[in-house]
Amino acid sequence: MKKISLIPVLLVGALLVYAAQDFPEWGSPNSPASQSPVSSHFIANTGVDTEVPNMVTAVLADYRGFDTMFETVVVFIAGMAVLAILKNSSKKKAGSKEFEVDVEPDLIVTNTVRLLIPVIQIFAFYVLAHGHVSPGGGFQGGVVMGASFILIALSWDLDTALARFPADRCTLVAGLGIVLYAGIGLLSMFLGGEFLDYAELAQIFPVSREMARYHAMLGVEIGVGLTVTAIMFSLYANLSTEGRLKGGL
Amino acid sequence: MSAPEVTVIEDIRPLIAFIAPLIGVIGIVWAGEKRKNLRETFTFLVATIQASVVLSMVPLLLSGGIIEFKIWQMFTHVPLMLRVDGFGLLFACVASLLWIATTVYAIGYMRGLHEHAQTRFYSFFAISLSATIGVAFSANLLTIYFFYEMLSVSTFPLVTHMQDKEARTGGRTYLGYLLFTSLCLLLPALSWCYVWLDGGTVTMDFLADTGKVGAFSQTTQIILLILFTFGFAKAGIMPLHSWLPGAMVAPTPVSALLHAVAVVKVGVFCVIRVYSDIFGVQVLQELDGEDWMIGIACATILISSLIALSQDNLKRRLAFSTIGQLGYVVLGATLATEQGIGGSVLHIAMHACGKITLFFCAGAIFVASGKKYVSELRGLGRKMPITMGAFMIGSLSVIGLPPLGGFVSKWYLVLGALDRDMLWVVVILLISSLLNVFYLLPVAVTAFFRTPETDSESGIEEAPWPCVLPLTLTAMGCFVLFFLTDPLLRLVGLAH
Amino acid sequence: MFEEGAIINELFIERLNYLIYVVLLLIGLHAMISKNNLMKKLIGMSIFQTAIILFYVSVGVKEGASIPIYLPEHDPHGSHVSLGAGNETEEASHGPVVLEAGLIKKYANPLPHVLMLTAIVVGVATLGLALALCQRIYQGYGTIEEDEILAKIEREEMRAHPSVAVKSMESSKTATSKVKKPATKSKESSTLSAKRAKSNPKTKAKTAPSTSQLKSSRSKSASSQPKTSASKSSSAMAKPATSKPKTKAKTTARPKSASTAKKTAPSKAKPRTPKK
Amino acid sequence: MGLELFNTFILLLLVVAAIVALRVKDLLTASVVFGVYSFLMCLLWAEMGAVDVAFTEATVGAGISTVVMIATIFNLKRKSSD
Amino acid sequence: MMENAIAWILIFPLFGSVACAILGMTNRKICYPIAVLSLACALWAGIETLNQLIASEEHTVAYLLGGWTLDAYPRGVGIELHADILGILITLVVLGVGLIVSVYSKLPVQEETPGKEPLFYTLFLLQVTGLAGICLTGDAFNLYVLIEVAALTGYGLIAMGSNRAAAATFNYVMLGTIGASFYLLGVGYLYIKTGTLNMVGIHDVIEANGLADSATMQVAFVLIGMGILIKMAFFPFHAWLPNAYCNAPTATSSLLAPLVTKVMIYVMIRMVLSVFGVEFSFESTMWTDVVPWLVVVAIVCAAVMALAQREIKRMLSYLIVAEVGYMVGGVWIYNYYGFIGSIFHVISDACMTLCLFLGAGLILRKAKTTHFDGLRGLFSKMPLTMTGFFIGGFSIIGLPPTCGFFSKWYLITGGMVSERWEYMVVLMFSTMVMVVLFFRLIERIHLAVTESGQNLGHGHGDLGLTEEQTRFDEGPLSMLIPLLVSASVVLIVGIYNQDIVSLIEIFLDEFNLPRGEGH
Repeated sequence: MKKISLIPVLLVGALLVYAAQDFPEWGSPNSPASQSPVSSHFIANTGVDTEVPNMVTAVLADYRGFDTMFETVVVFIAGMAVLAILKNSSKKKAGSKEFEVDVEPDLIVTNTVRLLIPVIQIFAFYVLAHGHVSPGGGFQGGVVMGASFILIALSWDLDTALARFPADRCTLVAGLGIVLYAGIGLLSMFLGGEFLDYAELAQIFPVSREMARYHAMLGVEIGVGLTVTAIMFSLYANLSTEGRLKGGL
Repeated sequence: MSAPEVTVIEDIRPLIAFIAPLIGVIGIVWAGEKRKNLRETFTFLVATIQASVVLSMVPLLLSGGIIEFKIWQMFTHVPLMLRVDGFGLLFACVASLLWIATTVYAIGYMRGLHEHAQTRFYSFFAISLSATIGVAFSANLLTIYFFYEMLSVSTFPLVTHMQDKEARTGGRTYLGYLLFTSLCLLLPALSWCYVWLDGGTVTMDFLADTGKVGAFSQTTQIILLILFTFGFAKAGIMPLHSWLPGAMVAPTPVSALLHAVAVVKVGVFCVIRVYSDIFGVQVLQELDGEDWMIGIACATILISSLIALSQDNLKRRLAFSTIGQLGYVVLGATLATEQGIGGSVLHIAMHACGKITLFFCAGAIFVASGKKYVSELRGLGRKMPITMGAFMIGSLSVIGLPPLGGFVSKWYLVLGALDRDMLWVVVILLISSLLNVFYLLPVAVTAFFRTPETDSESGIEEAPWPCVLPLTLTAMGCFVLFFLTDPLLRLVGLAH
Repeated sequence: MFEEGAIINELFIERLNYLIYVVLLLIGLHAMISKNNLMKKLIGMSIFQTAIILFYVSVGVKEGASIPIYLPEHDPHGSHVSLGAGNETEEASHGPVVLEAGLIKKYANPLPHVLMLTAIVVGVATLGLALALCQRIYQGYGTIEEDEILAKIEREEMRAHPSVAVKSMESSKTATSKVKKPATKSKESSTLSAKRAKSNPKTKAKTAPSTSQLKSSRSKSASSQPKTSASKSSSAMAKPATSKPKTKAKTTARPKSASTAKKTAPSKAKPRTPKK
Repeated sequence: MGLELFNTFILLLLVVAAIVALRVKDLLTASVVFGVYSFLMCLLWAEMGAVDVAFTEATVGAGISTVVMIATIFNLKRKSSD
Repeated sequence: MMENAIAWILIFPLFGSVACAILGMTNRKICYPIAVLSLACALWAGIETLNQLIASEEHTVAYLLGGWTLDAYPRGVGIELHADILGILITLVVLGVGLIVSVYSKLPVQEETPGKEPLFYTLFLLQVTGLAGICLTGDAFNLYVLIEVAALTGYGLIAMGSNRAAAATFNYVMLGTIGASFYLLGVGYLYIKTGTLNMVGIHDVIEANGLADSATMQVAFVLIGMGILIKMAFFPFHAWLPNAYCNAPTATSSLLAPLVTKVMIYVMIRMVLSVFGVEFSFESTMWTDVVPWLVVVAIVCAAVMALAQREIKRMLSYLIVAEVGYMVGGVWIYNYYGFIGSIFHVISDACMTLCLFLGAGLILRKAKTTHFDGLRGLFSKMPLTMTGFFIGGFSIIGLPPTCGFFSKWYLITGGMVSERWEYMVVLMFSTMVMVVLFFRLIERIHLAVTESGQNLGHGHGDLGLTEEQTRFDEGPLSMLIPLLVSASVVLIVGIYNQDIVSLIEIFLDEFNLPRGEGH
């Protein structure tokens, strides 16, 4: 089996290497990818179109906002699917693990984490909100936020974390995130533009069309953040307990 | 056969003739097993309606018109279209008239034997009849293919009516042969025509100028000829004939109508259609491959007759006789002369009338005495004179003695052979007629002139009247057709 | 050290990313195809995906370009003071301007980065889902080794549809629906034990502890003992019956195997049935 | 050249990490090594100027997926046949 | 509002799914109406779009999301929903199938996956969203994201079933990820050469810079092709499909089986025609000579394997693999009729596969098994179901007037035009195999023949069935009606094929495909 499987793998490899000869100059500014009107438009006009210094954020949330919406949907799907797969699938009671960890939450750990959590969460907000001018954005912020809850679960236990962020609320928040994202797009559609055409929001907010895009992006990123936070945590919560949401690591 | 300059009339009557049975099915199913009489009334009613509609078109055709009705634009360039020309109408008349007879007969037969699932039987019977009419009236190759397949599928439940092992085997062979040929031989031939005929502007219409195929290379033409001839396997040409004896497991009315009249005749009908309206007489005569076709037809005739000799089961014997007679029809078509084609067209009608009589008799005998084998029939003639008399007439007609219908068609076949000055064909025709005598007459003879060795079956008398009446009528039909020859020929458009 | 030899330079500096991404991709792909452990397959999958991401990012690299975030002098808001919206004076002083062609070279191409953000997300989503699948499979079959799972599935299959037995039953003329039931059971159990007999010893050794983990870990030893013995016995008895599957000759050997099956079936049905 | 050396170094480390992650028999180790792999990847991308991608990989690849993997392995067998 | 109809196609099910997820937590009953309603609205929007499309003179609707209009911005800056007739036709198929299945799914979901209705319908709607999006998007990378949306939902939906479903799904995840990643890689290769992701843009650049002979483009073509073939379960890569589909819950398999492979066929046609272009795909590569032979192998193997199956759903799964071979072949024999055949077969095959799987679901529900043993004499028990089922079967065989006949007709004609005899022969072969398959079923179901090929009855209506077996006992209406609707759709698509084909011809006329000397 191993030997046979090597053949197609090597074929693919040969194919790719063969193609690599034909690639443009490494990192040259004149490669088609770098020279294409699309990429140069992003670099040259992002500021004018959206007033967002971080091109990546602008392209992510505005130029290619449709991608990002479905990216969020993918995360949402992952959460839902994991629920669907694991929900009341295991009949056996908790605590039949190969290696059992039923130690009391350690004092030092818990206190450190107690100090750490607020910092992490504030940092998450910072990453989310500051994504316009610095690396980061909704997704990264969301993951950090989710990680903070996972940290709670790790240092105390899952029930403590779930007390702060119940499983149902995960689904709710995740859904709301998507609703927020798609809702902004829908709103701009009701205002006469295409779907996700944030500039139209300038009609109801006292800002220029560019700043409308700027702020709509923030809203969109918040939506992404909500979904990601919720799903990341519920992923952990379900996976660590085979969907029983009890016991766990 | 249908000359282009005739007057064409738009009329819905062909559609009615086609649709009527389908509507009848609803009534039949609705009546169901509970209201037997109502159900059979429906069947009879539909049959009569169909026949009357078909007959009502005869005068128009005799006055040299053609009826068209376009059902649906189904393909690019090729509509699903019905057209009534003389040839089709003749076939339609035969089928629909004999359906009435069969209905009456079936009532007697099915009730006499207390068959099961009679509702299913009558429904699919009606469907297959509507498909038959569809074939008779279809105006182009695709339409004909359409109804051809409809017939194949709708007769399957009739063949497997008994639902026992034998019936299943019969059904398997039946569908195996028919679907294989139609899907694997016919379809490519059709799509070939669809693509290449008329340089792509596809008119596979029968009315359009014939002989388009002449544009192809000889090999292509021969391939097409083979594909078409064997594609319509319902015609029972020799290598692909064995579905027919297999299908004899069906109840006798089915064998009678479908496998002596409708199905097999649909096969030869299609063959004649293709030969005369797609290939065209001239092309066919120039085609050197078609001598082989004539040979195959002759071989079919002789071999099947020989096999029929050896059969003791009456229905199987009749089945092989049918194959032989189909051979006549195909032979006439392959001869590709006016006379020959005329002869085969006539033979469809004549043989239908004669052969259905024989089948009716076989069924009647089975109903009355439960006998299936020729050797058992001794002295039956005294018990059921009418049946056996009708059997005698039918066999004489099939053999082809004047003043019976069978004679006329064979006569025209001989004329056609002489036009192509193929004496050997004539010889073969005569030999086969002789063989017919050998395998048909003994049946009646044993029935009448042999005394039963035991007097055990004293209780046997004539079958119930619904069985006897139709076969008497069809037997008379054999006489009538002999005198109707001229109008029939006029109908087909070969009057001289 | 790379001055001499343009080819070396070419291959090992400029193309190195492309080579390495191919290598990583192949490692991942090979793991996905050939690894037996599902978790290993998943790790391979992640490596596979990150390799592709590496490729995209390498495409986006531009010599001597900075990260795709405007430097303060090109920042639409100049300094970050006026995040509040359209203050005319601010805008007028240094409003956003379209970068001229020369400056475009100064920034890396943002598009691949954006695409890869999405790709990473898709990757983690797939990973999470697949992990859930692993757990589900483990619950069902007590193992995440592919070959063992397949063996167990085949066994289930034999339980579900002992069609071979039914066929041979009907072909024997004395077929009535009453006799059918024991016959099928015998067939299933015999094929079962045949499977066990055929399955290589390694698998058998593995499955015993792994299935036992489904139940509470205390009764592990207790449960694994009788099962193996039962299976051994049944396999021994069923050998003649299952020597030639799918042949009618077997019908003769039925009664014996049937009786044995009835005896062995209850004893080993309990520990064997997978947890739903 | 310095950057390129760094680049080369990390690339080679990546291959090593990948192979190790797939070779070790202990799944827990494997997933931890996979976290290392992700982090190297994140370094590499940061060096290539893809800061956002690097950030994401750091949070997701090195962070969440490792944690989730471990959480899963906690419910499965630790040993792997290959 | 109507100028945004094309966007509504995706928005309705998207919001519907989120609504299912959120509202379903409080009230489980509400998910079913939400799903049906949102899909109905989406279907209506789709029909509206089709009308706009036919009304417009160039027969395309380019919808620039985010307002990055073509006049003000270079193409490919924003993401574009690019609907031409092909796309919208397949979209309508997706939505229609989704609607029918959603109606059908009420009881199966309640019974097979109790307590998971909200999750099911969430994933269900997102699946439809993803598939419809695949048909509508005009952006190569967005296509990848949508493929993943469809794939992930598919994994979830399948794995909701039994443990075996989970095991099968894992296989599916592996192959699906490989396929999607190959596609992604191919798009990367396209991007490295063309610098854009917009399909039209890519095509323009290929045309302008004459990239046909560049190695990168060739490899990109191979990678994308390979990825798509894996996703569509083309023969050597079909391993994931049968297990996944016949272990999945009824409603899931009824949704996925008709759609997923067909949509990937659509992607292949889209790539070949719109992205790479006819010249690149067919003339500058040797694939035109190679692929038909692969197709021959694929169809033969799939048909033979289908013949070996003793279980309806599994048999149907292998039939799907064979049908995939049909469609791929229809594309790669490279002529006008072949393309008509493939595109029309995508539509008709979706209809008939739906019909068959709905029927199989009903059988499973009544007979408690889809194994051939359990089918004896089911006809007398559930005649309507069986009629619907066999209409689908006749369509697969290709008997007129079912839609299957017409698609097969065009495929055969295509093979005839480009004189691909091997393809025609193999079509005939698989046709006969399907005749065997379905009439074998008819014998079981109608003539009550047992596995060993004999029936215990003694003719004359005695089928050796117990009274309980022959009692008329149809499935629930909420499942029966969708089946009958789909069966009638099979017939209607067949009868009205002329209109659909003329639409397809409008689409194909802009590519100059060979039509054979006759034309």
